[in-house]
Amino acid sequence: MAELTMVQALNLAMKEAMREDPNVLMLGQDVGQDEGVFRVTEGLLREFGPQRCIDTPLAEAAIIGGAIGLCYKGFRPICELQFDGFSYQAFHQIEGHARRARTRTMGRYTCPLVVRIPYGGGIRAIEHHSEGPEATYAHLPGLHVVLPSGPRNARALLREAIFSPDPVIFFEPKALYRAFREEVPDEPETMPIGKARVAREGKDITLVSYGASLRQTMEAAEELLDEHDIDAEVIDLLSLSPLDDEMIQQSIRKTGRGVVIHESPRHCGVGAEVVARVVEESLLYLEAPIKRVTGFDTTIPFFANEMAYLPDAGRVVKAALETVRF
Amino acid sequence: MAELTMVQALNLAMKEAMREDPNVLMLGQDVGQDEGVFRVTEGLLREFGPQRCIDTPLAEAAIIGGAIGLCYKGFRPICELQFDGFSYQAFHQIEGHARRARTRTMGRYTCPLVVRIPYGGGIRAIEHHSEGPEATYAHLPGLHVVLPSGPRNARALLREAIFSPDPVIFFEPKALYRAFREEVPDEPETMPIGKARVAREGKDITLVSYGASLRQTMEAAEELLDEHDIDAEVIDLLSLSPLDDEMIQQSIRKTGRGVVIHESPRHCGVGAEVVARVVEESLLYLEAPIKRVTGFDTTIPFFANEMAYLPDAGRVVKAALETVRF
Amino acid sequence: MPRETIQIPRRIESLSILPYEGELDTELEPKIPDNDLRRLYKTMLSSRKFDERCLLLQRIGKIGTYGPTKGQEAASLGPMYAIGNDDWFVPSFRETAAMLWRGWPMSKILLWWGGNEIGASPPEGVNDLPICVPVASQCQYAMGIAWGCKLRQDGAVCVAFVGDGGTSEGDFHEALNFAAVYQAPLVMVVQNNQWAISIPRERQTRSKTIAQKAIAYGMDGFQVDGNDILAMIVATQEAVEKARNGGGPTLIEAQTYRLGMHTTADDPTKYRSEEEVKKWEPRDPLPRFRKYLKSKKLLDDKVEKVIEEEIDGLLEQAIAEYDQYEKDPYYMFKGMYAEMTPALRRQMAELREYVEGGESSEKPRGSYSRVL
Amino acid sequence: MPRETIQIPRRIESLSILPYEGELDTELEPKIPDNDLRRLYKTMLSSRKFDERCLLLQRIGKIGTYGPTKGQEAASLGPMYAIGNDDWFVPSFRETAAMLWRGWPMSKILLWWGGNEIGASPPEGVNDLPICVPVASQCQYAMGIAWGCKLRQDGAVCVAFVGDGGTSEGDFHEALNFAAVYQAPLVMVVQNNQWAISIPRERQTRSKTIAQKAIAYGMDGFQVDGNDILAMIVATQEAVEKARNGGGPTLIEAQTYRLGMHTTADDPTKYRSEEEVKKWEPRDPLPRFRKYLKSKKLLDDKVEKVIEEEIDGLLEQAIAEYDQYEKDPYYMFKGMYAEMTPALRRQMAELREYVEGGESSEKPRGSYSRVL
Ligand SMILES: Cc1ncc(C[n+]2csc(CCOP(=O)(O)OP(=O)(O)O)c2C)c(N)n1
Ligand SMILES: Cc1ncc(C[n+]2csc(CCOP(=O)(O)OP(=O)(O)O)c2C)c(N)n1
Ligand SMILES: [Mg+2]
Ligand SMILES: [Mg+2]
Repeated sequence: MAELTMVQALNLAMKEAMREDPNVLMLGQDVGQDEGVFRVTEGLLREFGPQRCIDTPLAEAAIIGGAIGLCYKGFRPICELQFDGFSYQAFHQIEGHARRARTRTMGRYTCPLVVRIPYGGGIRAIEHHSEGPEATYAHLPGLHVVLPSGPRNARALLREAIFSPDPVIFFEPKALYRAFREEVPDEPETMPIGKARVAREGKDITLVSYGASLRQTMEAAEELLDEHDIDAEVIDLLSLSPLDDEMIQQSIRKTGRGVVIHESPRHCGVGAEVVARVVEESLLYLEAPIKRVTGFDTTIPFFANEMAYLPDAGRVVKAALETVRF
Repeated sequence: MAELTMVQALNLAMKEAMREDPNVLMLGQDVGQDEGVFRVTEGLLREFGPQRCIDTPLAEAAIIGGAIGLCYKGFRPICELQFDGFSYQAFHQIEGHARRARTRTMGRYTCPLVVRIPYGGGIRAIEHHSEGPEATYAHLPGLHVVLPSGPRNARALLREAIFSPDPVIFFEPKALYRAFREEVPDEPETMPIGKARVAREGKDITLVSYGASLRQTMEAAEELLDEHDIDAEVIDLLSLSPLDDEMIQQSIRKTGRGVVIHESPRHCGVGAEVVARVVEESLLYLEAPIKRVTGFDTTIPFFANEMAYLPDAGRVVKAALETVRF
Repeated sequence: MPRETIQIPRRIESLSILPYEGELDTELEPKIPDNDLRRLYKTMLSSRKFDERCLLLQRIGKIGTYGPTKGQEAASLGPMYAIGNDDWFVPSFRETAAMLWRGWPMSKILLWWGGNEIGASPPEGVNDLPICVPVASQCQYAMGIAWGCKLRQDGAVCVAFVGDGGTSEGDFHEALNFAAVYQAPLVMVVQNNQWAISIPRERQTRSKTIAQKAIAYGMDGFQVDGNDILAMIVATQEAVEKARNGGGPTLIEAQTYRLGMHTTADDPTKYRSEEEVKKWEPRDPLPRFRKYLKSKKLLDDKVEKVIEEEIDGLLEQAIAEYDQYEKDPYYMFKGMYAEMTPALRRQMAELREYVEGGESSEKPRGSYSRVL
Repeated sequence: MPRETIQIPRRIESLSILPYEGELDTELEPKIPDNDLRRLYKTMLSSRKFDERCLLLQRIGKIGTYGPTKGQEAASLGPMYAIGNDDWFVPSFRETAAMLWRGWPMSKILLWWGGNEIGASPPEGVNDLPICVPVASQCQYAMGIAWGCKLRQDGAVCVAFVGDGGTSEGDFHEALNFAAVYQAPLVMVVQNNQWAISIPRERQTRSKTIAQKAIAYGMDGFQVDGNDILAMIVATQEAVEKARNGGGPTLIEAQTYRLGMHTTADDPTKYRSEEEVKKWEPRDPLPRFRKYLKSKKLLDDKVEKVIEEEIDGLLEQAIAEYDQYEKDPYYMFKGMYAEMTPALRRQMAELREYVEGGESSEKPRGSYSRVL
């Protein structure tokens, strides 16, 4: 057992996978000598050499498109895109090819690649460095969209993603990269993609969240109990596609109330999907509207004002109180 | 009054706008001599010359990115992207610049451009020619996303889009391009962006739809009345961003029941947003879960099987019956 | 410096061997076994006849929109002769002749144009990718494949195709740049058929040739008479050999012409003159190649008749196979992931219940069942 | 044909005027009024001092991550001297010197790096775009602006900047191709500072020069000593004049060097050697320009002191303005569209109620109010 930050845990998962399978490659801008702008690829070049940890020129679509070709040659590439806001440069390759390879060739070619994307705000970064594109990718069939919330599940899910037979968009909450440490077992762990987890058991209301917002959500749960005697259950989605709606339904059926929390924009976001699923299966259990505490339907402001945009524990508490008192 | 197809109505709207305002330009692949692959730009080159109806090389991002620059020079460009599936090539320019120009420069520069995108299936087209990307764009703050359902509203909305001070993604349901004619008044009409319309009044259930699916929805409403004595209200969204949720709330509060219908994938689609909005404001009026009749969470199959993917009137009727009988 | 002209250390050459007027340049003539020449000819003719038939099949609604390849057969076929089955072939969408050479059954190609995924599933035994619709997007995975060949050190090369219009896309640029940086064994053939739908080559880009775009990436460029199968073979063989020996990628511009419409949805008379088409007809690669074979006594009327009949037989057989193909409305769910997700299982059940009536009391119906 | 080398009818030249060793090439020396030379020098020095101060401000947390421009001042400043206020300037993110020349208040640039939209709002009186973060994406709107100048026939030109790394992006390619096709008056300056974060120029692209990439688009290319402000002025003036006269776009490669880190989040010792940096230090554009001015007797210790003091004063003033700037948490809603949508109005009210306590009984709170 070691106490690792998320950066270290992700690094460990990649090293483990690369040691086990020579087909696993790492590619991206500055992932080699520089060890990644967030240092997530630390030591990979040293250990695996420039044939397996590959610095690329500056072109996101070529990183993804090239990785698709590498998949056809039997590799399992892990691509690092430096920031959320530059994943769009590669969007047409993901939409047009990575996600379609299996279906259109009837399984003759597949795309077992991982696209690692540091996402989200809260680190006082310049424009285009604090985006939340997860709903955009979750809407595309053929991808898995995974979003860990802590070092331990990050490591397990990245391993799963690397060995997944289908393409995985792996969002890394950059605000959590070094925010806290967690015990991580010595042996590689896996976690199935598509399963949520109960981050906190409770009975009065269900708070559904993921990624960076989970911290604020947990904080809110504490406060709800301490200050308002409300016992909140917190669900950490971990995977946005597929979405583990069974776990959500179970929890909502138990509590009758829910709030969904994420930092990307509300309109057509993941929160809406959670609500729609609950309505489809569990409407009659609902005792109050499900609220969404999210980033607003604006571009995330430049960082001086970003804290006004990002949901904090207070907004979650407020929504939960309104829901309980409905 | 003339009886026009949607293609003719769109063409008329562009001609009217270009006659009135010399800053309105048309650009895209094959929009000049060839008059557009769907002939929507018929006659524009002839009437306005190659300085205002501009054939471009084959690069979607340059069409949009170039148009952004033209906006900075005071033009109002209308861009035609040939098919839904190729809008992704320009996604980073729309996401990264068109939608941000106003906010980031505090209004010093704006992007009053229109991106016209023929969208959707049902025309037996090859791969990448039948996509439904509307939720992807609706999720991006700073854009308006408009989606007409017939010749008359298409013409009015396109005019509104052209003169809108903000960027508009204008989806054209290609299955409706020549599907039917409608009376279109001689004088230019406008319709405010962001307003839905009641396409059919009813009292038993609310069917919410837009674009190409509106036809199947109207068909379903007829059948519901004729065969099941169910009087459905049909709401035609027309604008997906902003979303006219007031009209949806009103209708749902009246009928207590709803089904949302669209042909793009369900997961994180526009339907989810409609449901989430209704839950937020009108939960207590709901007498049954709101169902979503949509394209499945798959890539739209190659056209031999596309009819199995696209919602038809029968699927709408089935969902409505289940909702009424809930 | 201070002010000097920069010397570019890269070869941009042009090549043509087979005349459409005048004499054969025997010095440049490649030595190709007679049998191979005949096989090449047969493939070219098959492609032409297949093309003609597809236009008919489209007209009667048996297949959907179709993109003919008439006039461009040599440009895609020649390069295939330069590679083996272990090498990689990445088509755009006008490489029917190449696909037939590589062993794609005609029925599969028909099924693609008929709207069936099976048509995008490459035959076993070759390393081919299917038709690619988003223009130039294939350049990226072609680059990735070549890069993979280099990493695997398996001696394989990748020959990929794109159109003149495609050279304007960012994907083309990024892919060639990567390929050069990694010295990946990629041969990128641009089928410059002078048009991208209605946009002529000169309004697609201002560079005098497409071959010279290679200079931007520090690679060699080759402008080849794309209607000359011998020149296409020689140029590709050189590029392939260089690539195999670690010499990196090459850009080949095949100068050819789309004799037909862009697709069956297109009306070329809207944007180009009859005279222009007429001007290119004498350069048609098929009669040029036939003349060559005849001059070498490899073809006579009798042999031609036999070949034609054989092709006609294959065509009929392909159409029969096409007709027999049973489409599966549930494939979209089953083929999406290695394992179906719970949502897809539910949605498949939803569709099944709807189409087949399920246990509900509603009669089975749906527009899909009507077209089944 | 049959087999020939293709001649490329395009000039790719190199230019250098101001020596860092040896003698000035007086034949190439441009005639620039003394006052202008002094103004240029002052701007260059302002940029350098501003840069140094920003590093300090970042260290104490007053601004966020900062990208220094030390060593690259001439490459962006020179081109500005070649254009007027009615012309367009499209920066990337290392053009501080150019922005200062164009009249951007230092406080605005500080506000940008301090996370405020006002810093991306160009000053009145010039046609400038703000700093652009997504690498090379600015090439596209720069091209559009130049295209617009051509359509408006207003005689304006557009000078745009991108990095060596940016030349690998598809946007760079598409933009230059369009610009050439439309013969748009675009001067695209590549600040080749030899590095894209940790990727050296030679692994960014295999072309010997970046200037030669112009050949791909049928335009002229110019490789200029980017640390030589005179050469940058001359090259840009030529390109601007050609552009104004309908001669179309030019690609200028400014060979320069990033003497500092990529940004304050970067540690360049991880990927490059001290020796390399040392090698470039003598070419630093600032002492070279100073030496030139001194040789022309335009600068002496006294004048230098006056200038330095003036700049220091401006810096203090800028920081004071920066400190006084009142941020507005509701701007994100108000600035989104010409008119706020109903959803945004609701959401703004939601935030207002939360932050300010509204009529609810909850006490006002929120992490935002804590950082206000
Ligand atoms: C990214 C993209 N944009 C637009 C289209 C529509 N389209 C299909 S073919 C074509 C022209 C292609 O021209 P070229 O590359 O020269 O190939 P050719 O058709 O001449 O073989 C266009 C614009 C497309 N398929 N993909
Ligand atoms: C599209 C995009 N990808 C990645 C980044 C992250 N990034 C910022 S600067 C930079 C390197 C840019 O190199 P170059 O173009 O040479 O400019 P320089 O930093 O040297 O001035 C990278 C990769 C970005 N801003 N935009
Ligand atoms: Mg072409
Ligand atoms: Mg650089």
